[in-house]
Amino acid sequence: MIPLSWFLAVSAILFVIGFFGVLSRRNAIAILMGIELMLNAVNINVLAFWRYTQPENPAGLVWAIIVITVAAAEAAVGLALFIALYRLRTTVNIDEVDLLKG
Amino acid sequence: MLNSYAVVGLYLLIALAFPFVTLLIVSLMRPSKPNPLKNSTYECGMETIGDTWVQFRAQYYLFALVFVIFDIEVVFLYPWAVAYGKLGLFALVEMVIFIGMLALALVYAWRKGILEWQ
Amino acid sequence: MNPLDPRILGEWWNTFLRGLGLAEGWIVFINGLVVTLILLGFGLTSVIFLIWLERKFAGRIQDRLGPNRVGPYGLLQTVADALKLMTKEDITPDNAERVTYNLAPGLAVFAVLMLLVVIPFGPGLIGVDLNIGVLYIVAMGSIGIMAALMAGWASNNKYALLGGFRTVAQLLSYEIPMVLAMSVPVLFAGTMSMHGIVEKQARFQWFGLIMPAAFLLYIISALAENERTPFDLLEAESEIVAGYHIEYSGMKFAWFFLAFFLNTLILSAIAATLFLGGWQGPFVEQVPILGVFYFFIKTTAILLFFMWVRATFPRLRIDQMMALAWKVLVPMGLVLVLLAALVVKLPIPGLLQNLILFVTNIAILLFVLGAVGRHLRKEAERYKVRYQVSGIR
Amino acid sequence: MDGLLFLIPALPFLAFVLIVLFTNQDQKVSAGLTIGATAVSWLLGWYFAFRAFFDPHGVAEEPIRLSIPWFPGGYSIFYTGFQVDVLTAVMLFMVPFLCFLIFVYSVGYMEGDPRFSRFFAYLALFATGMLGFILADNLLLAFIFWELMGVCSYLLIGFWSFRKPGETHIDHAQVKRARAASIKAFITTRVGDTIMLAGMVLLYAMTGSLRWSEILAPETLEKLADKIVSMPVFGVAPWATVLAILIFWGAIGKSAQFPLHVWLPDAMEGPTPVSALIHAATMVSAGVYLIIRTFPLFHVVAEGSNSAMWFVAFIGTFTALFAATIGIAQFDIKRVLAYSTISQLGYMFAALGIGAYIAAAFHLLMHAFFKALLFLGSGSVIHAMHHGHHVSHEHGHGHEELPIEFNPNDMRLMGGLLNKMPRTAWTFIAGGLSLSGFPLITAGFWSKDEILADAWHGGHMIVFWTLAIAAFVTAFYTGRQIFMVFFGQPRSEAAKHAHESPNSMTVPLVILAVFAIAAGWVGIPETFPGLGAVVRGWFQSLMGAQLEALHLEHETLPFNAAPLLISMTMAVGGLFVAWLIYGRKPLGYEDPLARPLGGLWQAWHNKYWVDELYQATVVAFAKWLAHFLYNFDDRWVIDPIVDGVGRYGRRFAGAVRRFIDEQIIDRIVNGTAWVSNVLGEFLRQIQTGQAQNYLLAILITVTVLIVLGIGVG
Amino acid sequence: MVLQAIFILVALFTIGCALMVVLHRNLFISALFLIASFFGVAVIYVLLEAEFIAVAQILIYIGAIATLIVFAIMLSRGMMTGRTSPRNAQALWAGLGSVILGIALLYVVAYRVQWPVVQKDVPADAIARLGSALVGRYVIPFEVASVLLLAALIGAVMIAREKEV
Repeated sequence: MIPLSWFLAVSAILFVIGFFGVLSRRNAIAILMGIELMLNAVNINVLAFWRYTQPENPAGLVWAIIVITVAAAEAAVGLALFIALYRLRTTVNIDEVDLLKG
Repeated sequence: MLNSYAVVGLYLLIALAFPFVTLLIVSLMRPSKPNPLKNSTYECGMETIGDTWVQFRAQYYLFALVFVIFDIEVVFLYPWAVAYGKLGLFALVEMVIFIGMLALALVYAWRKGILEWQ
Repeated sequence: MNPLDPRILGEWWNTFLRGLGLAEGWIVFINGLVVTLILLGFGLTSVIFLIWLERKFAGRIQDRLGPNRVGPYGLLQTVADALKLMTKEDITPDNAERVTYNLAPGLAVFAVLMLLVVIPFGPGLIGVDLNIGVLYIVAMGSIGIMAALMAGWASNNKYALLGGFRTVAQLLSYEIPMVLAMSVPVLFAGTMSMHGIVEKQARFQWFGLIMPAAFLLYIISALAENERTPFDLLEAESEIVAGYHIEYSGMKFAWFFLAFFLNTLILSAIAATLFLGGWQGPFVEQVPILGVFYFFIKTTAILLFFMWVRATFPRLRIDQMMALAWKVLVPMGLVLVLLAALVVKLPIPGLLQNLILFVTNIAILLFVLGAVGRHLRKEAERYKVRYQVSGIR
Repeated sequence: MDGLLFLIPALPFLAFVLIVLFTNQDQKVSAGLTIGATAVSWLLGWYFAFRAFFDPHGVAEEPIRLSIPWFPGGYSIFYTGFQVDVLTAVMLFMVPFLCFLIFVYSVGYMEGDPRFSRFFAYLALFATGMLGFILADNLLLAFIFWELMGVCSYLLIGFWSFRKPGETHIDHAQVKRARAASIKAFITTRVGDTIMLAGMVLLYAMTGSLRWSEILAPETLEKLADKIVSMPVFGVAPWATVLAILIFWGAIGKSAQFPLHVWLPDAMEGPTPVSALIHAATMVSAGVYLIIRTFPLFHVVAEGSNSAMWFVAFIGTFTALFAATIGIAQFDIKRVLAYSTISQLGYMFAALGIGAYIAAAFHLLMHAFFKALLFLGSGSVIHAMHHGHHVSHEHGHGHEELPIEFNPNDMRLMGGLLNKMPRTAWTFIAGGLSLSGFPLITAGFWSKDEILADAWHGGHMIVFWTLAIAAFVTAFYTGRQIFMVFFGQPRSEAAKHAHESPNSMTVPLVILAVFAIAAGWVGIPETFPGLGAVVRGWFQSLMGAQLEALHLEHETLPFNAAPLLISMTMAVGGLFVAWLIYGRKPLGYEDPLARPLGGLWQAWHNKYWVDELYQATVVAFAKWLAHFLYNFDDRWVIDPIVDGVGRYGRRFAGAVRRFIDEQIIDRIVNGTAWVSNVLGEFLRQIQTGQAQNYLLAILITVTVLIVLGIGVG
Repeated sequence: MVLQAIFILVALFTIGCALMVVLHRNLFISALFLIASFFGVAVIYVLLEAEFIAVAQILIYIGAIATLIVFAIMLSRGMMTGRTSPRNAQALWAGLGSVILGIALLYVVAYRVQWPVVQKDVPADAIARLGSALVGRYVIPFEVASVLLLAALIGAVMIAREKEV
């Protein structure tokens, strides 16, 4: 049987990679990809705990589905935003979008 | 349960490898004499006009968007369908509400003219 | 232990392997290999035969002979084409994305091949009976969409890109009705595994008969999913440019072509399984081997229907196609699912339920056809008026 | 029913408030309000009075009481309230009744006065004061109502300090005199009151309470009598005597006895009903009532030179004779009556001084009736004279020359009014006879005779003979007054044209006349031959019960013919002599006695120059002191100090501003502003607008936290 | 043992793809690697015997979200060439921080915490159980999900729609 900590390790690594992606990429859509990665990491974590603690309880699965749904909705709206942004500012570089500068 | 997926996994690997291996094998057999004319993009024989990536209309994105919403609806629909036999009437009512909500989404998209393909 | 039962073959094989004293893991591995080989073999050979059948059948309908030069009745024609494509030079357009360009055809074929695993050819004859069979089919279908998109984008060709987007749009739009249609049998069978669904359709309780509207819905969306005749605007013969696989030639084009036909075969097989009771038929319990025979009859019947549609129906415009998908099929799908759920719950005996379902489906079909008809007639009027006004005949 | 007790003073007060706040525009309503309130108080008063009369011993022992906790006084809560015992009952019988009659009378008298409702408001307030005073069950509440009466007397005396009714032009002399009189009345009574207050405070200090029942209890009195106090000027005396004398000074001030009597004659400037009510019946008698109430305090130290009784007797008898003599030489009809009041009050104090408790109370009661009658009668005469004066002007008699300036009060311009004003005349004559003590029929005779009998029986011969002479002089000036006013020929046009006053004024006169005559019979002593058996000394037994409650012994006097005969002769003799001088010959404008008596008469006429004496001594000293203090304050000491402080203060503030303000504080304030500015500038960089920078910050903090968590965990 | 080997392979594949997503210069290629990593994650779900989620993952992530991302990339096509360096100024710090965070998390996972592991296998009718749970105990999230989808659609449409041309 695959020990639980392996799954947690993989999800941790994936999360960190996603986070790095979000922080370091210039392009907005790349950031969105980073976010999707992070969400997947979370899902792995949830299901790992579901599988190794209460497999008979469907709560884990429900949570996973909800996370997927939210991720999809978030991606949809996020990309719509970036498209609108592109139409307005002809750029999708997050660097250039800093109107809220102090 | 896992060994059934083992078979699927194995099949997956082979099914994935098969086309690419064949391509490799075939690429050895066929002649390869590239020349600029031949390699230019085919545009009914005429010179390519304008940039390759034509301006992309939001239309395609919106269709994909509506698809995403209904795709997720399906994901919710199937477990309900599977478990429907054992559940009572309330399951039906709840699903009616769920589908009603998304029908609302469809009506909204319809009214907003997104479903038309200019 | 009926000798004609294919399952005996399976058990005999397993006992034989255990006899060899192999570790459990290895047995699974060997079984896997055997299954893959069988399926791949069947898949490829059937495609070649299918292409030939298609061209023959189309010819017959158009009152002409199909391919008959190569081999008896032209049977080897497809093999000749395949050999030709293999040896033709493969041109890669300059500054195309090399990786994606090469990946696309392989992915297309892979997606379709993956579907073979779950199709129950006979009572015991199924690659793997996954208990999420139906969804697995839908999922693999969506990978096919990815392949089309990658091809369209990577070939650095304006028309390829446009074609790619339009194909993807069409595939996406028609995946929803297809999935909704497939959820009806799942609802009735109470399970997603293909084997389970087929078992549920014993004694002529085929879901296609109970819910003809759902069956028709599935057939229409399968046609669109497969980009066949009424919806094959993108790379139809009459068009100048052949959709997203313009820049492909040689073996890569062959793969796209193979994927196209294999998809047709598998979709019809699935249709047969879900709606026509797969290998169900008279005396199948007594003589299980009959199941395989029944399965092939039903699949070929649907195939012929597809070919017949391809040969006869005119082509739909892209906006009409989209409108049909979203404004007609999706709502119909939703209604059917709810209808099925409602009726199943009614406290009346099964047969009566089936009857009610049948009648209501017919009613829905008539209503939908009427509505679409009226809409088209109104459109025609407006169309005539506009031109009347502008004086153009 | 006891709850209604508090209504008696409360109703007039309510009338006062209503008039002042609401109804002062409508004269008829305000008059009605006051009279109505007094009528109810009168009825309630009589209810309680008769309840006491029917059961003297019960009420004396256990007075009807209504008390509420008022304020925490040192060791215990100070209870105050009202009580009715026999003495109060007697007063309750007399006071509200008289107030009611006088108020009805003053409706007619004050007709047409622009400030009519204000007058009735003051009357209502005065009634509240008087009723509250007699009902009060402790000295403090009594003192408050005592002061209220003082205020009312000031207001009423000075009532015409604005304009005479009817005349458009302001009679400046009259206004000035009225103002001076009211202030004089107020200040002289205030002198007496402050001394009394001192006595009250000391009493409270010594006994810890001011309630009658507690301070007049035998054991507290014993305690006071034993304690000795040595005073710098007056030497050693027991506390009881000292307190008694101090309280007696309050009575001297209020009842206008010898040293502080000067204000009463001048108080005649007020309207006649005021004089009748305040300066005859009620207020002045309040002083006597107070001393009767605190009689046990005086009586505790009975003999010896250091007894308070001796002092009271002396003041009483001296004032009686002193005031009576002045009365002879006065021409103003109301001033004669004023001095007669002072002398009669002197009689009462003399009676108290010699221990004649019952006689003093009886005389107080009787005097109130006939003196009110006399004042109202004089009021009606003045009213008629005034009216006559106007009529004579209209009939064009022109301005007749008179040796003296016309004054409606002056008796020399009157005469022969008997047949012009028969009802007023006859009631006035009845009052006069009662005042002079005409034997057997008038009330005045019985009450004065009682006092003389007591003096004779007690062996105080000096007191007896001075009072007898005073009686003779009283009879003389009363007769003089009657003959000058009503008999002979009218000596002025106004007198010729005078005619009877309206009914509202004469009806009270008739009622009072009846009381002036009949009331006396109540007090006929048992031992009196003949009549004694009829009444069996009802009043004596009544007051006797009161004395027993106060644990003082009293015995009914044996009948003794000597004092009776002397008093009869004095009364009749006085009247006969008056008839001899004033009755027979028609009088001129000059007083027949003036020349024969010469200097003595002048002394009497100028009131022994007492006013001038005060003016020279007390008032002058006060003025000097005020002037000295003013200088002390303004020119020499305080102003310079204050101005100096002001100037140096400004210079010092300037220095502070220049040095501290500019250098230190401004610098600090600006400094903080500069620091925050710099800090702000630095912190601004953090907000780059890049979402990712913020995320990086999150990443770093999360990492640090986890590392810490690991480190700690 | 075989299972663990498979797991390691799949894990490495997924992490590799994830890294390529983050590091690759060309946006479209990183999108493809994203799809590959989604597929890897799906396989991990299969290893966890959560097959329904695996299929849902493939169906939604690859089928829908990846398509959306590619469409978005097409729409803002200026970025296709990847001329400029994909990484912004703070990449270095971000990398450092991430690495440290990663190490910390791994340490926590590996040593610090004892996970309450229990040897139970997943019930056969997991999907039916899920269906009844979705409609029974977790009906609120179920309905809220539909509302969420509606809201997302309306929002995205409002934002992305071209002005009435």
